[in-house]
Amino acid sequence: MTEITRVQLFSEGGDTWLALAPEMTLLSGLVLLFIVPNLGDAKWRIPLTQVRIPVLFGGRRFTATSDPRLPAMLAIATLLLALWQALISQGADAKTWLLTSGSGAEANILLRVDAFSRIFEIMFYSALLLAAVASIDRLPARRAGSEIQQLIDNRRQVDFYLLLLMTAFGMSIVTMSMDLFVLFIGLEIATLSIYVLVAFHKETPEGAEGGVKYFIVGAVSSAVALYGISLLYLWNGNLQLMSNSATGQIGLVERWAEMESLLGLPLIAFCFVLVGFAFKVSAVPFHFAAPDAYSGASSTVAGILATASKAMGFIGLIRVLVMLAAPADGSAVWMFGLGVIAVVTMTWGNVAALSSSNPKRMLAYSSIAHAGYMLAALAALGAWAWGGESDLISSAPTDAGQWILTALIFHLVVLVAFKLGAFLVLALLETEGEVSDTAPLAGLARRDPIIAVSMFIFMLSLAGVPPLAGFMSKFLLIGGVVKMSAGDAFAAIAAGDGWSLGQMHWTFWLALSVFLNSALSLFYYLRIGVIMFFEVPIEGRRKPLIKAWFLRLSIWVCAIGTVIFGVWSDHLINLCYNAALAVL
Amino acid sequence: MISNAKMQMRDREFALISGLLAISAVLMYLFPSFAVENSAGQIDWITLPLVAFPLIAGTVLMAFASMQPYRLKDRIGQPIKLISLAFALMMLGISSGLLFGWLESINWDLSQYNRYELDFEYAWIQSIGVSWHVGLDGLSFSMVWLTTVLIPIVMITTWEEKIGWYHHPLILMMGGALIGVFVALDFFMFFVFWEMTLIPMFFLILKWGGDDRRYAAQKFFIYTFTGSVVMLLGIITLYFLQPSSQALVDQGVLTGRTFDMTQMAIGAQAAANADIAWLGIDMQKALFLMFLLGFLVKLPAVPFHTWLPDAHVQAPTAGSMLLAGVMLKMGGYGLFRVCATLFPEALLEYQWLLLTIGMVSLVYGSFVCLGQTNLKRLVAFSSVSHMGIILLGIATMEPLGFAGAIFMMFAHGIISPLLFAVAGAFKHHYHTLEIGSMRGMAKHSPWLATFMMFGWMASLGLPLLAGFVAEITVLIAFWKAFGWWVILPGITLIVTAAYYLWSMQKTIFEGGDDGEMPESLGGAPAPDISLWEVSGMMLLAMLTVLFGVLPWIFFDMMTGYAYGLFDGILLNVITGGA
Amino acid sequence: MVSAIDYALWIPVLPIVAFPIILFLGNVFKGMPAWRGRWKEGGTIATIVIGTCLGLSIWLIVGYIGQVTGNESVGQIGDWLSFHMVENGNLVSYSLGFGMYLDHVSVMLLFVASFLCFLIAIFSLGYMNSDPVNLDRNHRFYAEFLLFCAGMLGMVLADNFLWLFIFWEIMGLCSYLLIGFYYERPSASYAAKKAFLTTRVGDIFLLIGLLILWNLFGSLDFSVVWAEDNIAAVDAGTLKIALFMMFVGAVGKSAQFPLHVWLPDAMEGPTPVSALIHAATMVNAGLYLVARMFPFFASPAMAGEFTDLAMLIAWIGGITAFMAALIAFVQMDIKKVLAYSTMSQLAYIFTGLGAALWFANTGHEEIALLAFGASMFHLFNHAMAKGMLFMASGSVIHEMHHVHHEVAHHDSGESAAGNAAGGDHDGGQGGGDDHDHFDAQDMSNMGGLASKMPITATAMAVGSASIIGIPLIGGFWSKEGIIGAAWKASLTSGGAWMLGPALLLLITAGMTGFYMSRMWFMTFAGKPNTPVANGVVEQTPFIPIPLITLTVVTLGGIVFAGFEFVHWVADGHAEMHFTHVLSGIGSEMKHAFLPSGEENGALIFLVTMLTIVISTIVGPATAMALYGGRLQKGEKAKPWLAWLVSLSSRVRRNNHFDNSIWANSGLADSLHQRLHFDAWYDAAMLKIVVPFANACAWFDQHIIDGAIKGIEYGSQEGSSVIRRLTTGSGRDYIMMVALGTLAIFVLIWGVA
Amino acid sequence: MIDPMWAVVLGICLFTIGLWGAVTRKNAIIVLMCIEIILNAVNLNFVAAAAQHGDVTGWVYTVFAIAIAAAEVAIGLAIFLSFYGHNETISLDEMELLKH
Repeated sequence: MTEITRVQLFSEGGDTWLALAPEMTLLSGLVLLFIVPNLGDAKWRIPLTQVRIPVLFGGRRFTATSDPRLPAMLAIATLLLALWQALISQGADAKTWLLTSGSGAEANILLRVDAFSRIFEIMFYSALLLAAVASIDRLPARRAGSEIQQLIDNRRQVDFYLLLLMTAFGMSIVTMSMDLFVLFIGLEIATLSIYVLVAFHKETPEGAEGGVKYFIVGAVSSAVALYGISLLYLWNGNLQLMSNSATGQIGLVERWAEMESLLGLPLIAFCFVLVGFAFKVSAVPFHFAAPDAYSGASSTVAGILATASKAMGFIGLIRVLVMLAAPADGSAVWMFGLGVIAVVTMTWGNVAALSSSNPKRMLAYSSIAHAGYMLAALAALGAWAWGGESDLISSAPTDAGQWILTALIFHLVVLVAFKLGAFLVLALLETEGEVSDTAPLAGLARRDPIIAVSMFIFMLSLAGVPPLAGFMSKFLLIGGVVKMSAGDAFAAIAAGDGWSLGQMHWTFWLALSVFLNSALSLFYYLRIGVIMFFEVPIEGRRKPLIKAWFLRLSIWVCAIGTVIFGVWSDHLINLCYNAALAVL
Repeated sequence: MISNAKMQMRDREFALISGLLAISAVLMYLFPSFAVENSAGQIDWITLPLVAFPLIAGTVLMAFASMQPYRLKDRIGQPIKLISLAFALMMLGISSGLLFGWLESINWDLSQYNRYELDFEYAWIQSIGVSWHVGLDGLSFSMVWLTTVLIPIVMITTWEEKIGWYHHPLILMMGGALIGVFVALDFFMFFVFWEMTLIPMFFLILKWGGDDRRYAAQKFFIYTFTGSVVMLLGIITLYFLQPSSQALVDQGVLTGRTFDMTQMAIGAQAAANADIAWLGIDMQKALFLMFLLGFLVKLPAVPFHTWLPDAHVQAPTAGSMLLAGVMLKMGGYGLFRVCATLFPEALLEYQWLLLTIGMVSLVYGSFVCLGQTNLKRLVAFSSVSHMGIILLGIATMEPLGFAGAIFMMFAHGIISPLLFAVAGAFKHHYHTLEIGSMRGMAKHSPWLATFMMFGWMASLGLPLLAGFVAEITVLIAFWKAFGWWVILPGITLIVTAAYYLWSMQKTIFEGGDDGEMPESLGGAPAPDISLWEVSGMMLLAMLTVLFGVLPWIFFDMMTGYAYGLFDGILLNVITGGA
Repeated sequence: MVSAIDYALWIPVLPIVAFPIILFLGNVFKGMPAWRGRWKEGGTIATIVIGTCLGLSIWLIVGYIGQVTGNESVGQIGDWLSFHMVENGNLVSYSLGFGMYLDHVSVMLLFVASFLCFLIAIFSLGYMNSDPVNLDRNHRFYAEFLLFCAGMLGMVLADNFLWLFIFWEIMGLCSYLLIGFYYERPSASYAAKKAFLTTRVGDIFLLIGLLILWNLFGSLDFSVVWAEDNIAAVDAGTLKIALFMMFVGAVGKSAQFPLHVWLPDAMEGPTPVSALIHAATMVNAGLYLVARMFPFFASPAMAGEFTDLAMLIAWIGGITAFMAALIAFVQMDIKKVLAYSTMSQLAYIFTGLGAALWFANTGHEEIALLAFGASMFHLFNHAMAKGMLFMASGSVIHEMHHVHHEVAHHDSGESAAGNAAGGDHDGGQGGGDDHDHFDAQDMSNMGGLASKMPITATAMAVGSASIIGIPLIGGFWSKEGIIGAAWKASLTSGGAWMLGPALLLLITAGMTGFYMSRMWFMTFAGKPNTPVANGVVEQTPFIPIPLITLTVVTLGGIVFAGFEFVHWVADGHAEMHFTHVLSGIGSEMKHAFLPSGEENGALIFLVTMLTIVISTIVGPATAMALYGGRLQKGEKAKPWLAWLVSLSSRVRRNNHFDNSIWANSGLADSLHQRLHFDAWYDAAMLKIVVPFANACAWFDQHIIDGAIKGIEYGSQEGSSVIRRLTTGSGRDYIMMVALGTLAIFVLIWGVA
Repeated sequence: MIDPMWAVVLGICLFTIGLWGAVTRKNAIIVLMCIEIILNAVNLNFVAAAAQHGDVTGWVYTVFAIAIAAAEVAIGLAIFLSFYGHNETISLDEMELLKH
């Protein structure tokens, strides 16, 4: 276990800057994005004089700063830097910091920087970085045209990348937060930005409509969740997740564990909180707005929704479910409910995707199905200490829990590669016009074999065909579930006693349902492949695709990542495992 | 028109790539002479080129070809085919070298439980205990050799049938993936290759298949995938039922377990020696069933067989040949490699199940054959029927039955490609597969008729051809195990003869002096099959005769394998359990 | 010292190797003049190869009879398959080997097979290559012919039942290929299929029998399974079942009731094929198999266990003999008469073997050997005679055909079956399918050929005499023995049931006399019925060679009898009596005409005489009365035939009677329909098997695959239903969030 | 001093009203208002709980919650506006473009 350093936030001599380097980078980037495009020859005339002091802010913008491509470059540089910082902090001397609100007895633990938060930072930044790079082509900045046009373009660019960075920032906070309310604030920062991103294409009616639906449903569920949080506060007196030895505060986890019998208040509160996260991960029945939002938003944004935003929801769930509701003995109360929701979610998603002709909606449903898979793994986590009274069960639960978390994190990370990749391919197609059915995909292999092969790789990976990353992640997920449900079976076997399927925990069948569902999902994933490879391109989409090198670069990175993480996933698994250890 | 200079440049590029590939191939081939050997004095990594070369070469060729401008793609088709064939021949060279002792003198006939030749292990995904662990024994080596010999033959047979530049590379990749399945001793690796075989086949069907190819390709993919995910669940469960080992944890395996089949086999053997059911009989049965489902779908056995006729009817010749020739054998191979090796008690418990499914496949399959009018469907169902014999052979729980079943896999692996080559050529030249739509093929296409006759006869179990050896050995064991149930296979043999003879009567024979042409030909003359097709079929026919007359070349190795299996674990179980 | 045995393996191997070579060369050089001329489209190669085989065989046989090569098994050459079985908790090693086994029976059959094959090869050079129909596909004939010979030779030489079965099956394949030689005729392809399938039914029984046998003995080697100790160790009941199964196989191969239906149809093949299958090789295989069962019956350990099986064999023989003879009465096709005659004669041998086995099993060893020897001798005689008869009929047909072409100025060869529908398989064959077409095989188109084809007529006469059993000629010696054995058995205690076959055989002997004579007289006596028959001359080269050779052999039956062939072939230790031919003949004569010294001697004597009378006098006389006649004016048969012709005309003149009542009766009708067996079998196939198969196919497509399709369809439907729930209304979405909250409450609260 | 629990009870009422309104009303702005009502219930809870536990963080939370609510309203209204620009309605029931 690495040493934990307690640091008062922004205290002098503290490691705040070191611990929060990526976030600080993001903040600086945000500020720069505000300032730099606005640099101009504005002068401030000292009153009563004719002396004009150049303030450089406002006025006629400099040519260099009014370059419409500047915001993108800035955002990319920021994200790259942040990513780099997050990556290097993953080394052997990785530290764990607890950031507190003060030094004294009153101090709350606000943030915790550890392997868990780092891996998610990496994941978020990678996703957003890919999206940002892709958006250079997707949100083309025109250098030509009138000056005012340039200005407007520039503004739009700035808005978009600002929102992206803001999202990244909010998400970072979510990964680190050790206080439920801080977590919620991070969530809201990210979510509010994403609402705007979804509706960013306000010129199209779809964009606006998707935005409205996503916003209104999201707002309701986050309000409900916040209400739940307030009830928890009412119950416990603080929203700290961990108990704080320095202040003597009892955190939610410990308080929950202390409960003799289940109390109504925390349970109700807990349910309300779940609603908010369930919306984020688009679990059935909170998923309804998701397909609309995906198809209304531009594909890059939809890709973020399906990966980063979803991961954020899962971080919340992990925090709440694992830490808040981990039972000391027996199975968690939420296990059954979550299991049911998981099965319904994955089945709903897959079945709905079957006949979906809009590729974006199809991917949305597939993303719902994936949420179902992950929820199943989480549900198995609830089997935590099943049969805890038995002598047989010893070390397995923690092991298994770590394993499930490892798998979950791994899945969320590699999801960036193939889910976002798939959306990016659609984004590439969107450059030619709307993609609202499968026709634009027709004959893609003929127009652009590499893109088509990449897309097929993404599809197979989504379906979980080896040796791609999607297979690996599903493999690990199921591995976790099985390990959990097998408990200490191996010990019994090693002792010469047999074991039987009936002795497995019932969550074992969740594993089967995941597998059967992934077989079902092949229907629509393969269909995409078939359409790309063996249909004739439609009229108007015959010529080779536009060059769009940045977008292509992103797609290639995704494709390579999909293959690499399937074949050489060793290092990533270790990273995820460390992250899981940090949580459990 | 593209300029001459540019074309030359393409040629040069091409020569470069092919040169590089050829040089690496030669290097790889010459390497044994100065290669490092393992403790057993064997060049244990020799399986690596068998798996990796075709996969890499296929990918490189396809990537290279896909980057060429569209109009050039016709021109590069031929060299790509040649390079693919060269690789296939190289693979054949390696595997034959292993067989005849040019590369390694290995006595394949001697076999012990859980001991593999050319055993090679290298950590792959260390954190979860996955390693590149390969090895060969009598069972897998015969399958590997079968694959390597089929790949070039398939290429030759379909040399001219379909135009396209990634047909042959796909076949090459298919070969690599198939060999991967057969050499894998690690469950993860096994499963990865198991699924990887689907992708080239999917494309083969989809790209060059019949009218309904989309449906067939997807059905093929999804159906077999569904079967194998259940198997995957079994693999994972099996994995976590292993004891965690501190030694592995120290090596960096997070779970402290491995997917290594040999490790599991050690456990299974130890349990069997101690007269207890490994993992407990209930668990073993559950796992057995999970694996069995995956294998039965692949095999395929009734009632999980319906993907096969569709896939076969729609698949192009090469696809059908490989599908029937090797892919189906994966199911049988798995039954031996996993079910018989690791779950002997469950195998004994479910003897009745194997018997039932095998019998139903065999008998029912043959009757369904009799009710078919489509040549390829007929042959496809005959595969179902023949695969039933494999199950029967296993159900006998006799070394002879096992050896016979493996030989059935081998023999069917040679005969069924011939059948599908014939059916494919039929479709290719007559544009129809309806039996009876044309008569008197002996007149128009004497070569095709000859091979059809030969293949059909081989398939119905004519002595001195490979299929007979398998049938007689399985039946001998079957009588010993089940006695009068042999009537049912007996009836099947008659029905098999009936449908084959009937289909020949309606195609090769009859038709008067001039024969009858199918309407689909539209009055055009029907040419006989090309020299390529003749060569391919001739090779298959020669192999069929060779292994019919001299079966011991491979049968001894299978006997050895079965002996090792029984000696190592099954005998204990049979005598102890009963 | 160079021993024949060192080369014996080549006897079956040579033709097998030559088979693909000829096929390949033929496919490549097809149509070239040299190939057609000097190479006879492969015929030359075939003849050389089979001649070599004959040479090797004779070398082997001479050595064998002269005790050079040793008496019995040549032994194993090697393991073919080696494997393990679990026995009492141990793994026991077994193997199936291959090797050669020589004893009197196999030596005899080896000679028959190689000798006849060689003669037929020569015959084919004339018959096949001069018929334009066969042009450019004779290589197929020769190749398949060689394979067939290889099958027969291999089967005879095999030292175990497995290889016996293997070669047995190869013969099955070749008969299929050769019967279907004229592939363009629907009737030929139908007949080929029928032959293969029918024999296949028998083969499966044989296979199962072998499985049981293997299981009993752990081996299929003759030397192992015949060992007295081994037989004593096995369960008699199981062994009986095994033997019964093997016998069914023999029934199929030798075309006995009820698996006899394929044989008449098999006449679709070219005539040399008929000669090959129905005389020299394939049908003998079944007999050979039954003969190979003798040691089981003779084993003291099994005494009395298998009497019912032996009885069954005899009964099958008796029934078939009678039935076939009956059907032969009404056949107009010369080859079909011979086909039914074959069936009938084989049935004789079966009955003889049945009696032999019965005796052996009841402990009458001496008489068993006698009966066995007689049966084998009949096999020999019948093979020679029938081979000759078929070739002679082939000669007739060929010349008729030839002349017909010249008369009709018809050059395109025997044309296709044309409009003859696939369903009309009965009766018609060859050119007979086409009703406008001249049928060269129909005896009613012939007549008076005795003078035009003297060699053929002679051969035919001698062959018929041998089949009928005219005293002193070939078949007489053996037939007497068989009938006598059957009667003796019926008179022995416990053998009363044998009376049936014995009676049937006796009657059949007379019937044989009738139908064989009928065939001869219809063909050779009287006046030519058609202009074609009038113009026939013997002109094709090669054909007379085998005819003359075989005439000599058949007539020389008496010499073989004098060698005490019967004893020799039955008793593994006896030797041929080359030196005492005359005394041998004398004792055989005595045996044949004046059997005595045994119990019931008087009755046996009566039966013997009765046989001679009805087969030699009654049968032929009736035939003469109906079909005899003088030759055309100016024609003169050879002196050894002339008396026969004039005798027939005299008998006819004096005794002719009207048989139309019989000819038009229902019996004759059903005889024409071959007693309806074919119709029943066809019906069984079409009414039961095919509908069942179609039902299976339907079930597969609609139920099993239907379930899959149902899942597919169901998911698609479910998909649209589910997607319709996503109404697009934001209010509904919020509603679902509220409901979801409620659901979470219920789920979690419920558990808590 | 009033028992803070009464504030909580009021919060429950507000929450119920808010949720009910959000579910039943089809005008997006009214739904937004209902959400604000829920957030007010939250604020009440925080304030009351802070009083209950004597913990000032609850009041800090309240401030943040108000800020979040404000941001949400701002963004929400902006999105509604752009939707209105296309459809001339903000009825949640008349969103037909994206469905199934």
